[in-house]
Amino acid sequence: MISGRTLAQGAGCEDKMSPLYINEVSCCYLSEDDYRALGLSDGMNLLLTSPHGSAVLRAGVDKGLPQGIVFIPMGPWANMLTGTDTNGCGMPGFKGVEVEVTPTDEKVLDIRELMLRGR
Amino acid sequence: MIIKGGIVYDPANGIFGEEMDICIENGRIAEDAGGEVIDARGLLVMPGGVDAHSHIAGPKLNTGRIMRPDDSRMGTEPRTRVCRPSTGYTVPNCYAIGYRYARLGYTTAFEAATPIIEARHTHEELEEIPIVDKGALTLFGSNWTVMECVRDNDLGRLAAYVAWGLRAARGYGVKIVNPGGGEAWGFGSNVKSVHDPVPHFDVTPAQIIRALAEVNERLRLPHSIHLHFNNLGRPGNYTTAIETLELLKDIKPSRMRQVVHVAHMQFSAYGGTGWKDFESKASVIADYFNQTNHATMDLGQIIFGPATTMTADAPLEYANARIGHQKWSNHDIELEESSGVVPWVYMRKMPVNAVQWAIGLELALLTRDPWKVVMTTDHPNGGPFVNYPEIISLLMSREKREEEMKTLHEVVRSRSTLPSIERELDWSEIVIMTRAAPARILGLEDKGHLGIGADADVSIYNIKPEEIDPSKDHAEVKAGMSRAKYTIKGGVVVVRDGEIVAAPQGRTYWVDAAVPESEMDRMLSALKEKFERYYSIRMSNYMVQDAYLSNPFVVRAGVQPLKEVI
Amino acid sequence: MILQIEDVLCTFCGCLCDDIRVEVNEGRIEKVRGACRLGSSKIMGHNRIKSPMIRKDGELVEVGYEDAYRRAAEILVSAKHPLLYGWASTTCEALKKGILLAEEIGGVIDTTATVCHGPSIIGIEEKGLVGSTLGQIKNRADLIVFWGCNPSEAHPRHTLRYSSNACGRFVPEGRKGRKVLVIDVRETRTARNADRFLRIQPGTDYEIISALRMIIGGKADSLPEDIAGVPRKDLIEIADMMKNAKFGAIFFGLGLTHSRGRYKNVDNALSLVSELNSHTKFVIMAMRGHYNVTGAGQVLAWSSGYPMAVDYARGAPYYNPGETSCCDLLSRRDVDAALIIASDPASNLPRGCVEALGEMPVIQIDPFENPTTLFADVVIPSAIAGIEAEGTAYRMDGLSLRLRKLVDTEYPSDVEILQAILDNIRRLRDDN
Amino acid sequence: MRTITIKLPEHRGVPVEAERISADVLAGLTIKEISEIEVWHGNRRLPLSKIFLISGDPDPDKPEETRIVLEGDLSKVKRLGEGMSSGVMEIIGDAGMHAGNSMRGGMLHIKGDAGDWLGREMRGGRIIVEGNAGNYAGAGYRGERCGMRGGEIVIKGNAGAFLGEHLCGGSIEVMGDAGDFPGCANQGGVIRIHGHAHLPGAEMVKGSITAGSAHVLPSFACEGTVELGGLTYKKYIGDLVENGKGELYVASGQIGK
Repeated sequence: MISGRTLAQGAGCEDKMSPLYINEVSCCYLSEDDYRALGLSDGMNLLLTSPHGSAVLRAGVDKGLPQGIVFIPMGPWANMLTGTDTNGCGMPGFKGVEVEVTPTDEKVLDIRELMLRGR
Repeated sequence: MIIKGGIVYDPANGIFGEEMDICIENGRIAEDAGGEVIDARGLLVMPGGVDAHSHIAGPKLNTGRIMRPDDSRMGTEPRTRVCRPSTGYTVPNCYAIGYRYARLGYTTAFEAATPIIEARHTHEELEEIPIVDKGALTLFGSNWTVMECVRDNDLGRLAAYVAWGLRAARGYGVKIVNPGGGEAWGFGSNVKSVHDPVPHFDVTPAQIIRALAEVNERLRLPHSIHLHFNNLGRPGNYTTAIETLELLKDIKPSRMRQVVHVAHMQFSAYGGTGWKDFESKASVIADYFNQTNHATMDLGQIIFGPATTMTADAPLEYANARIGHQKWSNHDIELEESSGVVPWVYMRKMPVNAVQWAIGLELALLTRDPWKVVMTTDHPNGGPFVNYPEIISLLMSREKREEEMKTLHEVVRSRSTLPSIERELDWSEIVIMTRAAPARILGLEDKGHLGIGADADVSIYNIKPEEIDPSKDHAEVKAGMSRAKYTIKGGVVVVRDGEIVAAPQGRTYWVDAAVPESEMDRMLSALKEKFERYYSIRMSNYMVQDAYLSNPFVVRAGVQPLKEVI
Repeated sequence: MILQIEDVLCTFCGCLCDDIRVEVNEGRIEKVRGACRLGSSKIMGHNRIKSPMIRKDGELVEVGYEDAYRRAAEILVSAKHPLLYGWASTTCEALKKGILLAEEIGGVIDTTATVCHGPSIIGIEEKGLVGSTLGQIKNRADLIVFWGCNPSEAHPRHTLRYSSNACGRFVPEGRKGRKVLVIDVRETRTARNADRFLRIQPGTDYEIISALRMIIGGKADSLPEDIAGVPRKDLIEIADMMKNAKFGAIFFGLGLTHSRGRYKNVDNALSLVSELNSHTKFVIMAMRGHYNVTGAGQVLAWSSGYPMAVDYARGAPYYNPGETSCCDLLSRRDVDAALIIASDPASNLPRGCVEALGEMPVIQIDPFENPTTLFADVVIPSAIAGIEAEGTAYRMDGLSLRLRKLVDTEYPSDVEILQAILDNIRRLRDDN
Repeated sequence: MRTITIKLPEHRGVPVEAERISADVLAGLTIKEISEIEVWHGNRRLPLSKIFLISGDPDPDKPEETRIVLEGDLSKVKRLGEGMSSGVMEIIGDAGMHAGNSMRGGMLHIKGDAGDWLGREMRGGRIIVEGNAGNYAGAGYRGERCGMRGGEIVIKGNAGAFLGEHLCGGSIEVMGDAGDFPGCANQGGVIRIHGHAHLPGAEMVKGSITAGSAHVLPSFACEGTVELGGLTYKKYIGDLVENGKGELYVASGQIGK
């Protein structure tokens, strides 16, 4: 999994409780091949699990991605999967996190549910 | 406030070590005064120190800090009731700069190089330097507009641009660094002599220097042009130095001062054809200064140990980085300059470093008139300014110089004239080189002396000039000069017994030079196009706003001379 | 009355574009011209936090400013090791107050740089930075390299104003006069507009850069045929592009800093550029994200000697990212209170850090509600810097610019809020 | 040998900085004097006895005859044994960051895990860690060109990233794996890693690194195989990006790509 900036994430990032931002950052993108191989179609969700956590995201296609890589716009959903280890230099590994991807019927949580999960 | 019974050195007013009282009223030296009495019986009293060439603020300082956390961790002092925390040795934080100058008895320090477009940053840092009065010189030597005016031989437009540039940068004077070289570095090359044309601009460094010198006088600026020579730091460069100075011999100064001030002369007094046969040509340079009267210099003395070199001479820094296998920062500044920062260590056993060390001292000792010489280390290029007491003790004691030379590489004896120099400076000469001369060279009329009406900037040291022989007691000289007994800045005691007791905000000097409106309009219409086409920021966002000078001191100058000062 | 304001600064990304036109009608911004989607969205504005709030029995309750300041001061005074975090989307003047606050309370101050280009700064500590202002690149560069960055989405006007599509003195024809090379894991929008795209595997940047340094240094023969999945001949071709440029510029993004290798990737890239200068002219620049993250580093550097992650607990600044940086301090529970200003760590930090915020008192200063608000115990709404308050910001290349105030507001500025908290702290101390 | 025992009851949250806990400082002090030594807890200064339980032999002693035994979970106690020049310090439990920082002599024995920056800028002495060590063991400070210059570090478990960065001398042995970039910018030290190493010796110019297996940089040149202690190693010279003459020996496993 790699995370990064996108236009919509940026445009919404001063208004983080807005649907524009939430929709963008709760979505994950796969290569066309991976998307097809997982049997995904519009409106389907994926459960992503990393050694550090898990989250349900909407699935989409990014034609620029090679196989085997999931891209998530940076934000709370991507960070559910990111570990806190910084290799001693302050920076957690936002890119290059190994994740397991499973199609799921579970819903994408709303931002409050997600943030306060387990509290 | 009255300072009682000190042994006062005020060479600008013909006072060479007389016991007398100094009165201070409303921040100035006065005929008489009441209030606090400072007991200075038998102690050395002089005007506050003035540093005419130091790198204390601006982008390259911060570049140095950011690339050198290893330096920032040296010299750390926690905050106190008066002081904010200090860090760093060669690249101290802003607070440390102010406190350390004050502890040395210095009350004024000028930043030697700032590009106009980044002057806002320089002022942000100057604002954070406590206590001392300050100002910043503005870089013009590789500026497109300057070079185009020179190419067109349009000194009217150039004068308007310089006046506008000083206003835009809230700058104090015209600094020229490796003229033309900064532009050539834009495509990775350099200019090799004063007559080597600048690529794409059809002008030579010689033409740039002469034109800026003429304009400097046309604008009657308080300071002369302030020049960092081409080929600085390279073996054999003393010929470039003399060739450049010869260019300026016939220019008439518009004020009672030099026509050109040479920055850190030590770095341009080199003989030899390479590093192997590198040798001092300080005696040739000093002879030149002895025979002419149009130039002054500051030393750029090196200090053994760590330094951080930082200069608008970017090709030089590239060479330094390669020679020293050091980390290297470079910063090209659109349309105006280029610059670089490289950490350095001067080593006693390195032949070149040993000779460099001797050159600075030779220049100070062989130049007969101390009014032509300012003591500097080109902080932090030759080493940090906190080492000024070390240099003072070296200049005052042949014995100390001999002791030091024993610890250096032996070439110091064969490739410099230092071993044969017997001269030992006296207190008056030291006061001239550290106070009176730099103030006069910068055109700071109220500084560097203790005449009635002068700024009440006074330093008092735990040194009894009538009891001490600096030639023998050089250790006491160094110790005493390192921690002022009192530093008084603008009538406020800021240092007592070497400790900071108050940290008022100093003033920032800048020069507002008037030019005829028609010339200004003509210049601006051409300049607007530069902003539209080439600059990456808008003209209306370019100038330093008033908000960045909380305590400004405007010096008026200009084509129609307006005499004074607000 | 309608007021046209020219040359307004955009306070979104590190481009800090200063040519925006804004139309103000009766104290409200009505139109924004010349900005990108990100910039206009920010300048046009949206839902604000209405009033200061303090959390009582789990719920945020509206209070007056004075009550919020006092509560914030109490939290900070009683903390043994408070964290003051954010600072990238506010003015330098606010950070100056923040540093004074950190000094007085013995706190640790960190900026969002540590989870952004912090590794770039650590790389610079190793090698220095061979750079320039953006105008230098606009006027001269005939090769632009985007490495691990995607300006089309993160810095939308970068290419037009400063890099690939800009016209300059020695590149009057703009895009036609330049080659554009993109190196990335994804074929981004930026990559699709490039002359050459080199796709690399995640976490292999370091090896690719080492290989390029080998080729530039004339040691291509010692390289294997395949370097981390990229054929050697492709890298030779790219090294030739670099060496044959008259003026090359590498812009790099989080693709280097967020990946395996962290600051070593940047460190190696800095060496590559340094060495390219033996052949031609080359510079490198980090694509800084927030509009004033560069300024935050600058102010901290001249105040403390260090550009981020500065701990004042013992009175003198101490710096060590990995130890005194936000992510580590939170995940290890090394701090016991947090003041969050102009940032949203709840969204931007790993889950393990966010949980820590839930365990300690948190003060938030921000114009807008965001997920961090869910964890805040004191919320203090502020004026928007660069729109409702003036001040200084530094562009990604280190140029500083003055932000204008475009409209009046009832909200206090970050500077005023921090001063008020500081005053309350001094009062609390005097009382004891 | 005199033994001073310092026990840490449970400590969580804000770390303690206790650089004064070393034989050089404590030798010759009475237990009462030791109890009054100040340590930092965040932004507060506290006497040692506020945090620790101190007991031991009350006779004054020389540092080289002093043994300090620390017990408890000291993972939140930083800078233990900083600058120590002699004596023995045993930590029965985990140690926090910067243990053995700038150590010049003596012996530091950590019976649990060590935090980041173990033996930073060490010049002499010996450190043994029974468990794992964090990042930057034997490294230098930020921006500094020299890390550890002398002495010996033995890590019986795994080491974190940037092991021995800017190593200028001394030796480091890791029984397990090392994190990313062990021995980067090595200028003359010796590192032995029994397990796996990822990109060892980046920008090294001198010294040697041995690894059980490694992902080797493309800028290292293979010079064939050598026998060392009965094992066959591939020998590399590098890092060629720096015209380095460092030696890298890799026993087996995944080598390069």
